[in-house]
Amino acid sequence: MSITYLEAIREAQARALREDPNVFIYGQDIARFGGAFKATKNLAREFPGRVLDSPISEDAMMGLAVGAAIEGMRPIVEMQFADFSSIAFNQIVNQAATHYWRTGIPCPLVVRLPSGGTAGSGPFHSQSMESLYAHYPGLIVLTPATVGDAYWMLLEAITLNDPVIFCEHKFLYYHLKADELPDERLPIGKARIVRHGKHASVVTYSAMLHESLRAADELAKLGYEIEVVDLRSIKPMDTDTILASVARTGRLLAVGEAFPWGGVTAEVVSRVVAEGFHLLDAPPKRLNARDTPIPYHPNLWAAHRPTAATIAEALRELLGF
Amino acid sequence: MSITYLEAIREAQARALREDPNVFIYGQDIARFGGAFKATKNLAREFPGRVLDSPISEDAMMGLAVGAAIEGMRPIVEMQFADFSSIAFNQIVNQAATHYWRTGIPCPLVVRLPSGGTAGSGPFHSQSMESLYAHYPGLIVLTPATVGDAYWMLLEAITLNDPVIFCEHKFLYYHLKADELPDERLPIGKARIVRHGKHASVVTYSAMLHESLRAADELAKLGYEIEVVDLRSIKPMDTDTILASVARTGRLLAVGEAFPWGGVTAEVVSRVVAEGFHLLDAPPKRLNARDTPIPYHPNLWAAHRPTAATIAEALRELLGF
Amino acid sequence: MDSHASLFQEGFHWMLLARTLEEKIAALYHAGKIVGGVYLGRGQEAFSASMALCLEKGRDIFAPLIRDQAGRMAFGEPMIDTARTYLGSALGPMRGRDGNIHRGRPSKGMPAMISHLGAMIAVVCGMLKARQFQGQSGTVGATCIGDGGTSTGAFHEAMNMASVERLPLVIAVANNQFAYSTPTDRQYGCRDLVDRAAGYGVEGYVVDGTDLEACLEVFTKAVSRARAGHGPQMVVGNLLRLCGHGAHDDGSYIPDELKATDLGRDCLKLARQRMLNKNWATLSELEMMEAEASEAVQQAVAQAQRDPLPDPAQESWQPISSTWLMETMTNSPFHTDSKRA
Amino acid sequence: MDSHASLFQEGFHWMLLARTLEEKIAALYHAGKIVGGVYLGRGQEAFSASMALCLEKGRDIFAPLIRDQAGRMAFGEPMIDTARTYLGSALGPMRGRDGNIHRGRPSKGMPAMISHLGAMIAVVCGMLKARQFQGQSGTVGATCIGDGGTSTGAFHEAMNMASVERLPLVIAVANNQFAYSTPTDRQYGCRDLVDRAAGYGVEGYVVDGTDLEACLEVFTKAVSRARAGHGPQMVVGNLLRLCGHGAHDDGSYIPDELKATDLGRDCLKLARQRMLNKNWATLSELEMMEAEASEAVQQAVAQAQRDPLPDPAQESWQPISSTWLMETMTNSPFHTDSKRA
Ligand SMILES: Cc1ncc(C[n+]2csc(CCOP(=O)(O)OP(=O)(O)O)c2C)c(N)n1
Ligand SMILES: Cc1ncc(C[n+]2csc(CCOP(=O)(O)OP(=O)(O)O)c2C)c(N)n1
Ligand SMILES: [Mg+2]
Ligand SMILES: [Mg+2]
Repeated sequence: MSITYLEAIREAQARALREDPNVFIYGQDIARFGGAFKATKNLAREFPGRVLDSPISEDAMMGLAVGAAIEGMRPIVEMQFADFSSIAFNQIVNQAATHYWRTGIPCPLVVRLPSGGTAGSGPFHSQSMESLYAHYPGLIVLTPATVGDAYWMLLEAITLNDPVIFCEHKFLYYHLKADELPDERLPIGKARIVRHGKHASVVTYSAMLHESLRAADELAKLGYEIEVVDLRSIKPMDTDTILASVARTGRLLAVGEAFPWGGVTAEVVSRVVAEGFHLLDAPPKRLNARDTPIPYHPNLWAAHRPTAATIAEALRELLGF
Repeated sequence: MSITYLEAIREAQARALREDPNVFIYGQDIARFGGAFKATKNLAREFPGRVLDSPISEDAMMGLAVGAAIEGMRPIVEMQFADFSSIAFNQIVNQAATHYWRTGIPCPLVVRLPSGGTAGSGPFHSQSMESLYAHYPGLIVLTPATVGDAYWMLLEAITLNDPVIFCEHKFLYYHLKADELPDERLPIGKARIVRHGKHASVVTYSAMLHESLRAADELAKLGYEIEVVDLRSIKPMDTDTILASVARTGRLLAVGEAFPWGGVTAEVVSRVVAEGFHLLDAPPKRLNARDTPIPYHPNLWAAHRPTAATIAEALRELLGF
Repeated sequence: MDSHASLFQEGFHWMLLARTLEEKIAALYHAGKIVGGVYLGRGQEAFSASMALCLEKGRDIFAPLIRDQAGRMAFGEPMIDTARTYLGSALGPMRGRDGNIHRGRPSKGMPAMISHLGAMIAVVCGMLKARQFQGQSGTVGATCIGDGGTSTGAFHEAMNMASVERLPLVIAVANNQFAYSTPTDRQYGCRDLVDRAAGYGVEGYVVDGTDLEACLEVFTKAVSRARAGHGPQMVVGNLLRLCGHGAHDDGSYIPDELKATDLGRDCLKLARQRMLNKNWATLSELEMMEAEASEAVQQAVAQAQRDPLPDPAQESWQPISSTWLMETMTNSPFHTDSKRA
Repeated sequence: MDSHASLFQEGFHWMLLARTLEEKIAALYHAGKIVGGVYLGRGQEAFSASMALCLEKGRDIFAPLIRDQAGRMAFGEPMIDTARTYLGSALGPMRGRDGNIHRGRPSKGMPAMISHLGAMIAVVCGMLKARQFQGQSGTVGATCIGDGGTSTGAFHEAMNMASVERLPLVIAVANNQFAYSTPTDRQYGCRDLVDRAAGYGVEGYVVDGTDLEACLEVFTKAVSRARAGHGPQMVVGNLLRLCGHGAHDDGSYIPDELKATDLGRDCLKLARQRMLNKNWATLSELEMMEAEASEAVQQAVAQAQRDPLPDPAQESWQPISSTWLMETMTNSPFHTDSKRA
């Protein structure tokens, strides 16, 4: 009885719908059809009237969610692809994100963003937009990398009294399976040491966690023990856990799938050098996707984002090869 | 015969309109009215039919500019405030920014963003959005801090065959004056050492340049010589000039007016530590605005963004007080 | 006196108060006592007050825009909220964090507008949707937009969504002939903005926005049809902005010929005359009302001016309500890297 | 044979070619030879081809959307462009950087769509505006949108802008009754999408999108009126998507009753029958055309399959055209911090 990352997201929504009458889901093709990725499969039938197909109007979808949230509901908005949240950008960063601070009234909602690259998806169905949303004040930005986190973090996100950007990774939807849902849950805001090591720390999140773990396997063959930290939540960011890891290893590689300018990896590096400069035995490094749109063809795509191979290469460099 | 930062922007546009028949300007209230800030004052009269009032449709304004650009025109789009470019976000990052890479056809346009805070402008008329645009591949992002740069960089931006996000600072519009337009011009992509020093480098841009210079004056009273680097262009970013400065001073403070998570200052710090780790005598620091929406009341606003006083305080810390 | 007359009188009352208050706000601005923008509803009071008067306070939703001082007051916003927000008082609804027309009390059914035009319509849709979920289906939600604001994608998406969801939304389109300086021929190409109603499948009305009686009539109808389940309603009011875009703008681009048309009539003067003609008030009663309005405005402003201003040292600088997550939210308090809470 | 007949025949020709090509593309997809999405225009060929046929190649602009294989071909896009883009060939117009329907040749008047629905309409407006500036006022720009795409703010802003600027824009609204799985009653609340035309002040037409003859007629009219300076034109075609949203989708949510209505007729079959009935072709001539179409498709696909694939090592990874700025653009080539060009 195994469960995929995608099923975990569905199950978390089912449970939230079951346990809290204020939860509803709004998005394109999510009702009878169950969503482009089937993340809401059967939910419309199980919870009639609470899983609604929206018009192709991302701006209004978000606006509606904000209005419902400030009236006591707990909306979940599914964007068909993260990339289309560019249309909802204004309502997210200027309406949802500012509401509590401006008025004192919380705005509890979750925007689910099917994020990240998969082969053949091209420039407009592959984006990782977490850094944009994290830049703006007022949003919590989550990036689950495991089946358990997909489930527990989504459940917790729905109970938070703040707007949450929930970045699901499309590549993990089907590729990531667990034997069962783990009972273990770490609260939002805590990073997880996924693999212990002593020669270098890789700080990463989402699909890049798995590439990084494979890179660590590679390095293990060369006798290096790489510590791998899963950020889980990029805002808030658990600086203490990152620093503790760097304190153990003295070396930092921050890895992300998003575009290279600014963003998560720059924030990680900047926090580490500000507070843990003396802990570092080598210059901290970043590895991101390339600075072009995300290519369609699998050949190009594989060379555009970091992979186990390029992460391993960056680690070898970091370790002084 | 002095000239303000705002007049320099107007003059650059006038010259571009004069010299290149393909230049036109599109934006709200920019024709007869001359724009909310008067950056296009009299241009509609001087260049009939080439300075056009648009409907309140930022998305379509940008779409129109892209279409005109790929047909050989050189549109300048004025957003009434940078903050409203959130509505044009999709057309900017997904249409304009990807066009050359996808099709091989350049997309030469300039989006003028009246950016940054002024007292009493509040959460939606004060934003600094440069980091968002710099995160996406395909855009050039300029942040002039001087009257000369406002003029020469805008002129050069209009001739570039790529989409340029031109972040003008509203506070500088009227507050910044030069006796005349300097002949000296540095090309886009180069940072400028505005003040030479040897104890610490402040790397900054736009309005924060002037706060930083005042902070450097403060520190000078204490006997410290602070070097101040004006990035001018945040993408591309002139890493070499930054590194050369840090090599001289051994200390880095990156200062920006935007929100603190990610963004320009994180990018500066990450570049410096990656390539100039050994140059640093102290942990590099960042100083940004606070992580809330930008407050309306001048009391709060002054405490939200960095000022000469807080920059000086950060410098004293950096210098080991 | 019949209910028709009393509604008119109430409308006049709020129009007068709004005009008086806004004149004071403008004076404060010109005296340098207000920082930032000042946006007045001069000429739009009848249209704005009518919409709000037709709503049920405590039950319905009203999302005002930049020229709805009269509607705000008619819906129950106390004058002191206006004064405090303009003056940046720490005691106002926005606590100095936001200013001028960017204010509201969502818990009283009045959301606080963001600047981006069109963005509030979908928020009202969501509030109405919430009421539906919560079984309070009789609630009506009203909001406003200008001629310029109808050009936004946000307007379109929200109108269409309201129609698909059959929400009891009433949208008041105040066509005041200008968006800032831009005349309507650079804003839209249709014959009349009401022609958009059919494109959304909503019921549309046109009204002379300078005529309080006509406005009350049309909004009474629109609100009751919305409440009765006939879906969204769009009311287009034709009028003229009798001032600049903001207090900083003299509006000199508004042609005199346009001012001389019926659009340019002052709704407050018209309503005052009607009060006299109908014998709903004597001249001295009107003068009394005017004096009372001035007095009330003076008091509110004086009170707001005595208020404490926001103190950055007291500010929590907390953008989210989940306090326990703040620790790791940013690495400040002093917004530099090195000092963490 | 009159021009009417020859236009019909030409339309049929492109419809047949498009259908044949797309069937091959779908087969390649199901055989695992195409990565990513495959979107077919099955059932929309008459509507799409008609619009493009009424344009002047080399002069006009045509911005196709996801179901415009027929229109693309009628406008002059060679079959090999389709095959190469789907197969990711390095020689195709998108060089493997973008795929499937995200292709175009802007220099031939055919922009390359981005995915975000509605976003291309304003781009066409801009292209037309450029032609106006350049003194080529006779150019017409045509583009398409689906029933779902009309709900986007981008659609609204661009339509309104086109009207304000009085641009010679022709927009074809293919109402195929579904947006992915979403039926029209969850998409819009108006009686008919053509009711939106008046709201923009543009001329509107409704046509049976399964009827090639009717489509040719309405687009002939719309294009000539646009060219003659009557401003934007909106043509709503009613039809049914005769396939899933993409090749991955079986479209099982489309009710059989709907398929049985006139909307569900196959425009290609109807046109073929008309060819026979009108004696514009004999059965054996039609079979010959069909065989030729298959042959042409086989050749294009075979050629594209022999093409080189994009090679990451040969890629410039250059997002801007200003090469001299690349050096400091990002700190890569290997997209890590430490190695710079
Ligand atoms: C999306 C967006 N773009 C631009 C602005 C700047 N702006 C504020 S008010 C205004 C004019 C509004 O005109 P209209 O909608 O007719 O309302 P009116 O001021 O006439 O009441 C503009 C352009 C804005 N607030 N939002
Ligand atoms: C702004 C935006 N949101 C969502 C999508 C995802 N999407 C792609 S096609 C589609 C359905 C489009 O329906 P319609 O416009 O009716 O065109 P059709 O597929 O029926 O031809 C959706 C939702 C998108 N491309 N753009
Ligand atoms: Mg107006
Ligand atoms: Mg459709």
